[in-house]
Amino acid sequence: MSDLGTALVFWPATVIMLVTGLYVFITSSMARAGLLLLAALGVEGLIFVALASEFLGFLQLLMMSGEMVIMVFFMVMFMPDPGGLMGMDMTHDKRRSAAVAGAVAVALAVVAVLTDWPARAVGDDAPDVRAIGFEVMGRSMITFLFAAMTILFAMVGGVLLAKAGGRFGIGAPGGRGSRLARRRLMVSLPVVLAAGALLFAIGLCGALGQTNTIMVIMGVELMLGASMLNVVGFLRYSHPDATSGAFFVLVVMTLMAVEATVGFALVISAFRHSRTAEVDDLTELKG
Amino acid sequence: MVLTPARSALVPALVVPDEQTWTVFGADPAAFGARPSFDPGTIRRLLAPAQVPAELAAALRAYRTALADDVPVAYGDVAFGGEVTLSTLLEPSTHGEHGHGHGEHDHGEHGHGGHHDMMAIVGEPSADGLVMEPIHLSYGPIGTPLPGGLVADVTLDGDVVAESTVRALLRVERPASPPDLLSPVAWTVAMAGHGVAAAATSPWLRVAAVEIERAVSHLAWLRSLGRLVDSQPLIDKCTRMLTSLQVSRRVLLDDDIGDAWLHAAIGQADFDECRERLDGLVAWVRRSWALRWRLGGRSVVTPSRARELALRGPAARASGVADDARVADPLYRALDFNPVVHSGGDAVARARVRAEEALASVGLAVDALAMAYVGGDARRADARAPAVFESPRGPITARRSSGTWELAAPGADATRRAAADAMIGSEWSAALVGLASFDLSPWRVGW
Amino acid sequence: MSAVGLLFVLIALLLGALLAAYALALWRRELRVDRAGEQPSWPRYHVRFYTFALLFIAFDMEMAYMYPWAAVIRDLGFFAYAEIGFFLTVLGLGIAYGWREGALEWS
Amino acid sequence: MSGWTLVGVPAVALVGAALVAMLEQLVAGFRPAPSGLARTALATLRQPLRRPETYDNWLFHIAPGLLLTAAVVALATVPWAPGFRGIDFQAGVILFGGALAYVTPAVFMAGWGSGSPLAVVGGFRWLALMLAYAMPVAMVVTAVAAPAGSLRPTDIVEIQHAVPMGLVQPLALALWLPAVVAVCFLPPFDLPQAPSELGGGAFAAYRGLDAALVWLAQRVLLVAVSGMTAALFLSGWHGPVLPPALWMALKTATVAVLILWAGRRLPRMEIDRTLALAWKVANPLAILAIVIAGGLTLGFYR
Repeated sequence: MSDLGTALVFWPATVIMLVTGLYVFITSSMARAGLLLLAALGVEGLIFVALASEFLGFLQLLMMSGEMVIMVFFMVMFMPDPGGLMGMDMTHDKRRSAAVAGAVAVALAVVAVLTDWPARAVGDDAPDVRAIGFEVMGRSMITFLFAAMTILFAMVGGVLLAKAGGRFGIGAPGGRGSRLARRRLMVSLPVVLAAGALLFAIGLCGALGQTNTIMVIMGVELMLGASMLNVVGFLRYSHPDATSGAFFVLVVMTLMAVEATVGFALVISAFRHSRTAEVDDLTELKG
Repeated sequence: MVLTPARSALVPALVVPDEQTWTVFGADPAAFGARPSFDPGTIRRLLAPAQVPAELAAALRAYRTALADDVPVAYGDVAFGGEVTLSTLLEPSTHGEHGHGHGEHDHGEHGHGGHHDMMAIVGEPSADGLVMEPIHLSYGPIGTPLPGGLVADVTLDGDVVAESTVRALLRVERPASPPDLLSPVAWTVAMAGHGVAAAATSPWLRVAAVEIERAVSHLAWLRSLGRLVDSQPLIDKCTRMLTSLQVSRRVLLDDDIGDAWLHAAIGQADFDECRERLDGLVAWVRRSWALRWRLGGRSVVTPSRARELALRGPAARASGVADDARVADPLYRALDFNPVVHSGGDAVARARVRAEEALASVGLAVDALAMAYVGGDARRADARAPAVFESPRGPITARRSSGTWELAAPGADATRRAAADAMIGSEWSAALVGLASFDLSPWRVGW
Repeated sequence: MSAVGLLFVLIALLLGALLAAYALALWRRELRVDRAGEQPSWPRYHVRFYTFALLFIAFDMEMAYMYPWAAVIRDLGFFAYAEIGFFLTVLGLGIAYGWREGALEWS
Repeated sequence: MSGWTLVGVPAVALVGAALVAMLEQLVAGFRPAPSGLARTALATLRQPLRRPETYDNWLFHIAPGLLLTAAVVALATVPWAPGFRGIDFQAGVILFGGALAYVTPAVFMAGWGSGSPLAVVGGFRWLALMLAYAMPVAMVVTAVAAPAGSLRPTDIVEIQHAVPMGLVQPLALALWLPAVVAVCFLPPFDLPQAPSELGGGAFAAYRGLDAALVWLAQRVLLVAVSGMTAALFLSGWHGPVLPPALWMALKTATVAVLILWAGRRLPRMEIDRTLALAWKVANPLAILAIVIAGGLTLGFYR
């Protein structure tokens, strides 16, 4: 795709992605929150396409729809007042989480400014689906087979937890930021990384500041989405032949799915046990 | 949804109170160019009797607001014991109307607001240990494939029925008229057969009339079941059968033809032809794997449970209980009558019992007409005893003492309870199939 | 080229801003509706098929690997076939486990 | 993607939807009436833009647009003829699946947004149906793509120049057809509306232009899935004598008629049994179909 085409899609899409990602944690309606998260991650798929990673983009569109729609109904199940009619405050530690997210955003910006990113590699588009296929079936075979096992464990664990009882655990990987682009409106690596950093900060703020477990999971999904966006940016602008990077995106998607499966199963299990899905209430239960 | 033009098609209509009542009463909505539709967005016509039963007035007024403004109204030349005329009913009311368009009549007080505390969890404990909030809704009283006037107040836990109450709204105000408009002939005959005003017509003709009504009723029910599960072949087959049965049936109901033998001669040939075609329909119902898949194993009532509930009529016969008032009737004994019994106890069994009974009924009618023709004699033994008749929905009794009628449909309440009971724990589609499979009558009896 | 590009981007952003403004206007106006005392039916819905959903999220991810596989099996031959055989066996085990544990039943 | 796409795809969508509407009448046993259809279309357009107030207007009024967008994008990935193929990406079949995946949130938004009990039930029931059809659709696509060694729809059509894939992989076709009917929420899978059970369900509250959009989207979806079925299984535009585009149109129409006819014959499915059937039968069979496809690829397509 031409630079112009990329810019045409990238700018509006990024704005929509960030706005919808932010609104996930602002709206009081759980159905809206879930669907906004789908919008954010689906639009991210469009950005992937604009950044020449067609396969990853379409896959993102496909996977996120299924996953986020399920997210919606788990939210409707486990959130009090899923319609948002009462306008309840669903946050805790508001200041601290905003501060942490702000600090992360600033830190990433500093890193971005100080880092000297590699110049754009000569070459064309990001790896196509066949290149990824060779990577998956060849060099990264072991990882691929582990991914299979991970999915199996997620299925088994999900069924097991949803039927019996369990506890909690949340992890979050990192993202990257950057400095200003030379040509303002043309998309470049720093711009993509900046968008990723913002998305990451939004996700972090949500994960830290929300009271309900499922909202926390949504925050984590956004952070994982940000990491994927960064990788796709690198694929487009600095390492077009890095099929292992594309493969990494697949692994992150798997991670998102696995995290969602196990997370939801934990929520079901905890809810059955204590009739709440609020993080604070569940923490009290531990002691 | 919007663009459904069809020059020769039947117009989708809101049929008040319902298609089955119209058909059993002798006027099939198809003859008025209408077929019932249950999605307010698709309805292009309103087919209603000249007089609307008062109990339906509010529901009809509410439903009217969900329809497009320009839906024309067609009046049928029948009256179902109502007192509200349609024209006054449909005039725009000034109070208490909300112009939103959802199809069912969920009443505001059922919403989940009001009693909603921050972390309060309202609802019944569920089998899987997850306690959620229920949805309350009312299915009916009009605009559903069930008989109009029937309301199922349901509490849904997710899409599974947690609680259900089945109510009948309708009543016929004048005790002289048949108290159940879903089997008017049976009630009339039951009242006449008590001997107070013994009709001049031959008892064989009355048997034929009741049997044809049974066939029409069962087929109309089968068609409404077809509407519920959206089985077009079943709807089409039943409609074709009903059209020809209705034409033949006129002969029996027509008062102008006084001579029994003339009735018999005209009717017999027609019904004989109907029987042959009905044979094909019954074979189809037996054969259809799609119908078996949809109805099989739904709302099972075991024989012991049927006895415990004191079920009567076709619902009992589908559970292996050979309960049929006709067995004791000398007229039917003369016709070598054997009740149709199935042991499955599920919705399939109930559908089969009714389909096969419809076939048997047409056969009985043909035989009864033959008896009338040769003048076979049969007289009721004791005119004092309450006349027990097997109506299409089970036994009915009529006794006149000191100027007032004592009318009853033993087993009607048991069927209603069984139907409500059968819905519990089923997914919504399955619950509705279960509810429909009992063929409840919304016309209240016994005053 | 850059002038035209700039124009396009500006138009796109303008349209995006308009759309966002429209959406936000709808949003603010319609968020909490309380018409004549009626309430929407938005309970904590008891979804009966959540075990299917859990299996689905995990199982769905398989597609991320199946698509690239489909594109290269002609070139990689039996090796890729064996790999996917292992992969599908593992996933089949997942379904079989769910089946055995009664996750494939409407609760 | 080109200017041709921007004009051609909407044209195919509109003409296809009109044809589907007439096929519907034909299947229902009535004489198709194009003039009546045109009259009703005009009447709908002339209707005032009546937007009924619902509880979540935002979700409620975005849903028809999202539905139509998903349908049109899915349609754009269908290869119609060598020179006319909408969007021809190397991962086109994934875009097809990805576009169809957005039918799911759209229908749910309609049901949740209107907020009446039966509409909400319809929305959730639809999510359950998605869990049933999504895996067979996605897996069967790989089974068809493997012999072609490509996810580009045109490549998959080209590989069928000798034998249609439907003959080579009948199992895949048998799994695919009911799944795509479910995607279009057409009978016997019209579970989110289910007029007789939910009184119109998720779409009961739509009127005027919104309702027309939903109607149009559902027909465009049918055209898209029929076209993709023709392309993936019935060798697309390949065929003797007639021009390629005509072959494709004929095959698409045949599939559409088959779907409409089956929908008229079969009673509506129940969601609990459909879901169990999908996971206990369809998904294991889809795995089997992929294994078979791999074997066929190694044996005959290298």
